[in-house]
Amino acid sequence: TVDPVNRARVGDESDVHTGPMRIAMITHGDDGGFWSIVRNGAQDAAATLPEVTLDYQGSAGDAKLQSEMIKAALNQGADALAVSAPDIGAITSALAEAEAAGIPIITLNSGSDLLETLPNVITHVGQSERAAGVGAGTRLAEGGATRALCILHEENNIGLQERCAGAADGMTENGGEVINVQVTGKADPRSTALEIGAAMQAQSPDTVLTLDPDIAMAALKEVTTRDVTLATFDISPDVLDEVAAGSIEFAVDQQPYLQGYLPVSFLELAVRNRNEVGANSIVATGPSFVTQENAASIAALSDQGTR
Amino acid sequence: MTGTTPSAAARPGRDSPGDMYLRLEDVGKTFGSVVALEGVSMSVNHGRITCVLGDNGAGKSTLIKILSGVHKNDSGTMFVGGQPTVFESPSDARDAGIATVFQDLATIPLMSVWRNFFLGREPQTGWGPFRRMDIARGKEICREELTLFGIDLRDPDQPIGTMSGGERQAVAIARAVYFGAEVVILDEPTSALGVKQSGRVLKFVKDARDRGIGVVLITHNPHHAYMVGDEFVLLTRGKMTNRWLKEDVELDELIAAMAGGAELADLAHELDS
Amino acid sequence: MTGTTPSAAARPGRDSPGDMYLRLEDVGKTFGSVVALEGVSMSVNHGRITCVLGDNGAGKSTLIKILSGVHKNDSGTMFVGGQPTVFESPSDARDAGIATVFQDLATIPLMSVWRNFFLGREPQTGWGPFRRMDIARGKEICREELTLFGIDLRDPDQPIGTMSGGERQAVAIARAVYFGAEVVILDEPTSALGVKQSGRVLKFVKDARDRGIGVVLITHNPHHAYMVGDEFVLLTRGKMTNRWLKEDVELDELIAAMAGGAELADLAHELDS
Amino acid sequence: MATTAPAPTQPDERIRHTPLWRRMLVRPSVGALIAAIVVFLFFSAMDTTGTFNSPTGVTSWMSVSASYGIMACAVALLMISGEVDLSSGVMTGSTGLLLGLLISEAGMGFWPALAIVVVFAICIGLLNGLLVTWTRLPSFIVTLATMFVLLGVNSGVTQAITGQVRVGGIDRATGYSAAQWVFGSRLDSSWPLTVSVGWWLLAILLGTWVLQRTRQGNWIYAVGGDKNAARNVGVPVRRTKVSMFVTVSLAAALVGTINAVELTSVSAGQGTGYEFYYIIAAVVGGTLMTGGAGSVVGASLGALILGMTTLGIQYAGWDSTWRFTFFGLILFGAVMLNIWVRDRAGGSST
Amino acid sequence: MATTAPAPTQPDERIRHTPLWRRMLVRPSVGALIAAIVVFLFFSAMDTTGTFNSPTGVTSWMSVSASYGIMACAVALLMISGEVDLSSGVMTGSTGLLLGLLISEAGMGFWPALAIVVVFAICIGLLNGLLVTWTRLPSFIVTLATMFVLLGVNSGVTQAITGQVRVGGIDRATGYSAAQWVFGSRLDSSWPLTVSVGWWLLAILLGTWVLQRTRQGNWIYAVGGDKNAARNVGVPVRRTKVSMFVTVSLAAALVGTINAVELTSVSAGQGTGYEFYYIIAAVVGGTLMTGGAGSVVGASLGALILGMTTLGIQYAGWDSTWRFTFFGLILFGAVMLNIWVRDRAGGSST
Ligand SMILES: Nc1ncnc2c1ncn2[C@@H]1O[C@H](COP(=O)(O)OP(=O)(O)OP(=O)(O)O)[C@@H](O)[C@H]1O
Ligand SMILES: Nc1ncnc2c1ncn2[C@@H]1O[C@H](COP(=O)(O)OP(=O)(O)OP(=O)(O)O)[C@@H](O)[C@H]1O
Ligand SMILES: [Mg+2]
Ligand SMILES: [Mg+2]
Repeated sequence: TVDPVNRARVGDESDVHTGPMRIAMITHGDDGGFWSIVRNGAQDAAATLPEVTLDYQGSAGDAKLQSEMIKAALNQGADALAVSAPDIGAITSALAEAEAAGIPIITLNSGSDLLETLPNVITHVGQSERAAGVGAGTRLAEGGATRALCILHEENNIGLQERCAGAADGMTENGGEVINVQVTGKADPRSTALEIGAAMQAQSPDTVLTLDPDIAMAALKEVTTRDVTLATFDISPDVLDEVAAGSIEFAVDQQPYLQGYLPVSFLELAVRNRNEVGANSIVATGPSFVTQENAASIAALSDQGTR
Repeated sequence: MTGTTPSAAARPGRDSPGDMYLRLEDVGKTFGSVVALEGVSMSVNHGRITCVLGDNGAGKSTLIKILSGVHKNDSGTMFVGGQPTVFESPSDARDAGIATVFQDLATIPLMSVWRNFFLGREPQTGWGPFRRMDIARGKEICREELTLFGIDLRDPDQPIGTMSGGERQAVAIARAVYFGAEVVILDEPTSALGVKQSGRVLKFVKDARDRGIGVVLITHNPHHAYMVGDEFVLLTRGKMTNRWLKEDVELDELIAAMAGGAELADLAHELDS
Repeated sequence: MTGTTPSAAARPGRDSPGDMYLRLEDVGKTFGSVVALEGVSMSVNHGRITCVLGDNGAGKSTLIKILSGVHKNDSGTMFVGGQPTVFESPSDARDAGIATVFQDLATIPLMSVWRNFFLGREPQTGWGPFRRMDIARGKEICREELTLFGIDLRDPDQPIGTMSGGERQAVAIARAVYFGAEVVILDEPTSALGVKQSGRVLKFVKDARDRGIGVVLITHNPHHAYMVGDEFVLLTRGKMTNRWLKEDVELDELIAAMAGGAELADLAHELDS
Repeated sequence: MATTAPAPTQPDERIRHTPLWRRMLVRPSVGALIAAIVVFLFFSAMDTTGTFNSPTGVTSWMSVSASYGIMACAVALLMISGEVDLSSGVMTGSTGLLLGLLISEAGMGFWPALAIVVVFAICIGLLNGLLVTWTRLPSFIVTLATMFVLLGVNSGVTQAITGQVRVGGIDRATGYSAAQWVFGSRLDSSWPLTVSVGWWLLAILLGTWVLQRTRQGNWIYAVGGDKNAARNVGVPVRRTKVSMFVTVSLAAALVGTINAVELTSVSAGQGTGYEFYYIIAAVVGGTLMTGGAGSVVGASLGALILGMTTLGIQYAGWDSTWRFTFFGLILFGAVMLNIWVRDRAGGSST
Repeated sequence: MATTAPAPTQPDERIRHTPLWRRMLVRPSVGALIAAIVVFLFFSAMDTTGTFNSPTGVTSWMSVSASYGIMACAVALLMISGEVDLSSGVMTGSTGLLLGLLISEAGMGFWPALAIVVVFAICIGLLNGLLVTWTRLPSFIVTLATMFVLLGVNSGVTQAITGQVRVGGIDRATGYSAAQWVFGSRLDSSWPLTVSVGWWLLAILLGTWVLQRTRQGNWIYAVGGDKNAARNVGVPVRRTKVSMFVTVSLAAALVGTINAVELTSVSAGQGTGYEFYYIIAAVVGGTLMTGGAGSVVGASLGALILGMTTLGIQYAGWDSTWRFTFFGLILFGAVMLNIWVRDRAGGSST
């Protein structure tokens, strides 16, 4: 357990934290592929650091629950806090408590706006979903795409909406268009594949953009039987194989491992060594594009769950 | 129901001494392809006991379910106090002063005895938002009424589903007698009752008649029927096949009609041998 | 059950002419705080009709539920063919050759008549993976057996829930009589039956006795009881309070005992006045 | 063998004496209470940091329990009347979103917006109830259809109007500070219980009063116990059921409003899937799935168990990948304990 | 007024003649058939590209319907026996994941791995069934607990073993080509029906045979219709129910295997929430939520309606943000139509 008297206080110069420390990482993530890599990153970082305990919790998109989880972590004496904040308003009161406790905060994946509003937020680690979307859209348009389907595999997920909106921006700037298609998603990949096929039949696009590697793999069969380009967000071993084989045009990688690893090591440095990374701006983990050229080189890493 | 109120001025039945309250004319009822009742005409009069007799499956329960608003007749007309009436639901019939003991008793197994007794007509107390059931009074009345029927209640809070078949039937009868205003309909009320309890029920039926209430009694027991009935109606395979006044019929005749004549004699012979 | 088979060598009852098949010794049963049965001893013999009589709530149904494996007795012992036995479930009792007609009939409302008739003992045909119910034969037997009880079935596929109360009861009785091997237990079998059907049932009870089957009959009708019973057992408030052989008792005595003596006389008087 | 008939004197010899504690334990809500205490002690023991049973810890799981609990009270009433409402979870989102849209997009004040939300909730409740009673379809399927429709409407309308999947800025409404006091305040900083716990207590008191003391409560039990029998003795079955559907919708509006005020923003997916937690809470608390039996207190204890478990897993520092497994095991343990207590106390029953 | 008793001669005057088509329409599965036809015609009309009713279109939605359908058959049997299984959806994921892990991590051949999966499915079915029958808890709550446990195990075990939430490489198993032929092949390229449709047909035939012709079927109806009455006449209630739980688990294993073979990879979230679609399919097809009535053919028609709707919305090119709304409306329309057909044909019933 942590001695509450010995807790780090940002701006309190008198005592520097020594001994065991506790870092809480409370995300809105679920148990999906992406968040499992974030988590792997965070755990690996904590493992390399002496006397650091990591408290990782995902709230599966339930903002109220996330808010309570943050408060619970603070109650347990967290010395530093990493949060993802797709819904900033919902966790305001919880973050205010963190402010009051005077502990350093880093946002990851989403919530970069907090950097301006909360003094204790050191930096944001992640990519702007919108920017990544624009990047993907532009790249597709440059490759000759004029009409793309953007496949939403979850309802009401702000990040996915941003990606599609960004892609639409990128495409329309170059004279193309993007149609959003909502599908069943990971609960039934077979049905999802057929739905994508049906949507292609109905909309006749020349490009399909998926937002998840599993969905990309599901769409693959449908895409290859027609003359349509496939690109995706995020990577998995299977997707890397396909990118290397050329059946997937490219994958937008936001390097989730970094989004877990970096906040933990940054926070440890902030607590123990008073380091502040990023100079009040974000630390970008993406977008990085995986194409046929570099796919093979990261395939082995992806198998380990770190890419 | 189409707004009828019982009226003493309703036209009297052709051959009945009391006021005619309920009258059926040429009433029929089918369930899918099953013809359960066809062309039945009868009347229920204040201060008279009408016994409906008939074989199993003859349509007796169907008939009284029409009288009590559970089923709607497909053909023919029902008159209440002289007005053609259609009961939309049992609560319409109840509002017209008709209380019924159904063959399946219509009790809620998981609810306590006293709650079942008062269901739909709970005694209330208090006012405004504090209006509530008068539980103490309810339990007391329930216990008293059941004692009159020879049921010595252990605890009015016992779930009625754990009572014996006869105890349950007694509760249903006590309830109908307590609330019945114009007409009380009893579908085989004594079927599960002991000798003593049956006697009590028959006595109550007579008392009700004497208070001017119309009674419809369904029974398979010719002794019971003959003991209390003023008028007898015989249903056979969904049709009304006979009708007697008490004055015009002997017990033996009644038994023979209920059992289908000759057949029973054979049986009695065989049993005695 | 603990592997007993009916045996003709079971020790005979003290005062009964047939083989003793079932015997209860000092049996009791409580439900939570309710004492339903206490210290009851009786026996059921091959080729004899034992009538269990008693007021409503006396514990008759509880007693036969112990005999048929629905409830387990809390105290005392049950002997089947001389062996102390505990029925774990009704199918144990059935396997010991005991068929029961329950007061609530134990029929499945949504299932057809013939399926209810054979439930648990379906006639089968074919072999291996093609083993199936013999539907045609089942329907035929069902129709025949019911005709014997005076029920003229419209259609063996009719859901039993849409039949009249008496028709349903007849199905339950016909089923027990058809399948009963050693003992048939009937809980108020004639309560919902017409005069004709009641006669038929009583006749069948006698026939079963004559074929050497033991019969337990519960009834509130003293006439019925006296007509067929060989032995009478009276339960009062959960305890066994009296026991007669047919030879030793008159109908009037029986009626008085069932009704609680003097009280009934008053009632008859009141009713006649 | 023959004995003489006993004289019918008091006390009744057909009743065995049962000690008070035994009679208490047979009540399903007492079983739930014991289960809740066991879960509390369990997580207090598991929590290495000692916060689970500290004022802040208690406050946080009480706050989580409160929104389960308010709904569980209403859902228990509906279930006792023999129906379920699968749209109840999504309705907490729909009402919150509507409130947010009226405030941020239509520029309405908080209280007028709330009035519209209440009317909306009553309409949805009536819709569910009337469809169920008119069509005689199972409520499972009718309210599932409503749930799907609302789910689509939530994201469709929100996206069409705001271009996002979220509505914010509820704290900018006129009248927000009063609203904040009514729906979102806290007791004080050392014992920061949210006001939602107060609403929950109110729901428990009201629900218990209605169920145990009023004729409406009698009817709720009756229509759930045997619809036909209730109808045959003149209970207004349709009206009773419809009013329970409306009650659930209103409770959803309350929870939606509390969430909206506390969080100041509402996301379109809020509440999705929560209908099952409400049903679980009610069943853990002894409400029969088939209707006719149950209590509001029991359902609230069920909600408390859910709330404690949700946060307890985190306090215990268990691997959150397995959280559903823990959740399932504790849920099962709680129900088993409840049954076991009842069976022990009730004596033999078969 | 008095007439003479009619002579009891044939034909029975107590039966009114009813035309054959009327008697047909009263059967719930015929109502579902009409609903399915209407949904088919509706989406054929809505589809702008004319593919919905083309061979490829039909193939697509038949293939989607097949996995709903296989499960719906088993779930209908279970529901007729009076129980539900909320773990059935997650079980399709669990069995697929187990198959994948055995193949890719333990290096087993396809068929040995499948054998282990079948044993696993039987165990889970037994667990559900025995817990429900022993504890006499509602199956809703028991299988919900199982569902939560499996949900956690799915992601926990997969992550612990593979470091990911997905298992791939099923096509690298020895014996995969035969497996591909049995579970994942297609008819031919012009009419590319998947073999899963064949499995579905098999499930329908088998289910109907058992339900209508065997004593086991008789018992299934009986235990669902009235458990106590069935027990009292000697039906082995416990055995019948447990075997239905096992049937559902085995069907889930079949669907899990089909998915795994077709897609060659399985992700941990697969099947989550699908239990409700299976129940919906059964209910749309006329199965009673309370048990005792229903048919496998009806449930399959319900599954067909779900499958057609899922893809029909895409073919119609509707704004898919609203897809749940459409889904809810069509679901409701289908059930209403079913009821309406039956009421029309059956004549007055109250
Ligand atoms: N809902 C229904 N659907 C189909 N048939 C029905 C329905 N209700 C009753 N019947 C049939 O109508 C006939 C008359 O039934 P009813 O219950 O009126 O008989 P009953 O005269 O009361 O007989 P019992 O003396 O045995 O109670 C019976 O043959 C029964 O099968
Ligand atoms: N499951 C139970 N729980 C509590 N009490 C019960 C239960 N079953 C029966 N009893 C009580 O036990 C007593 C005996 O019931 P039982 O059904 O054996 O009576 P009975 O002699 O068959 O009466 P009847 O002639 O009315 O059918 C009744 O007072 C009843 O209330
Ligand atoms: Mg009848
Ligand atoms: Mg009895």
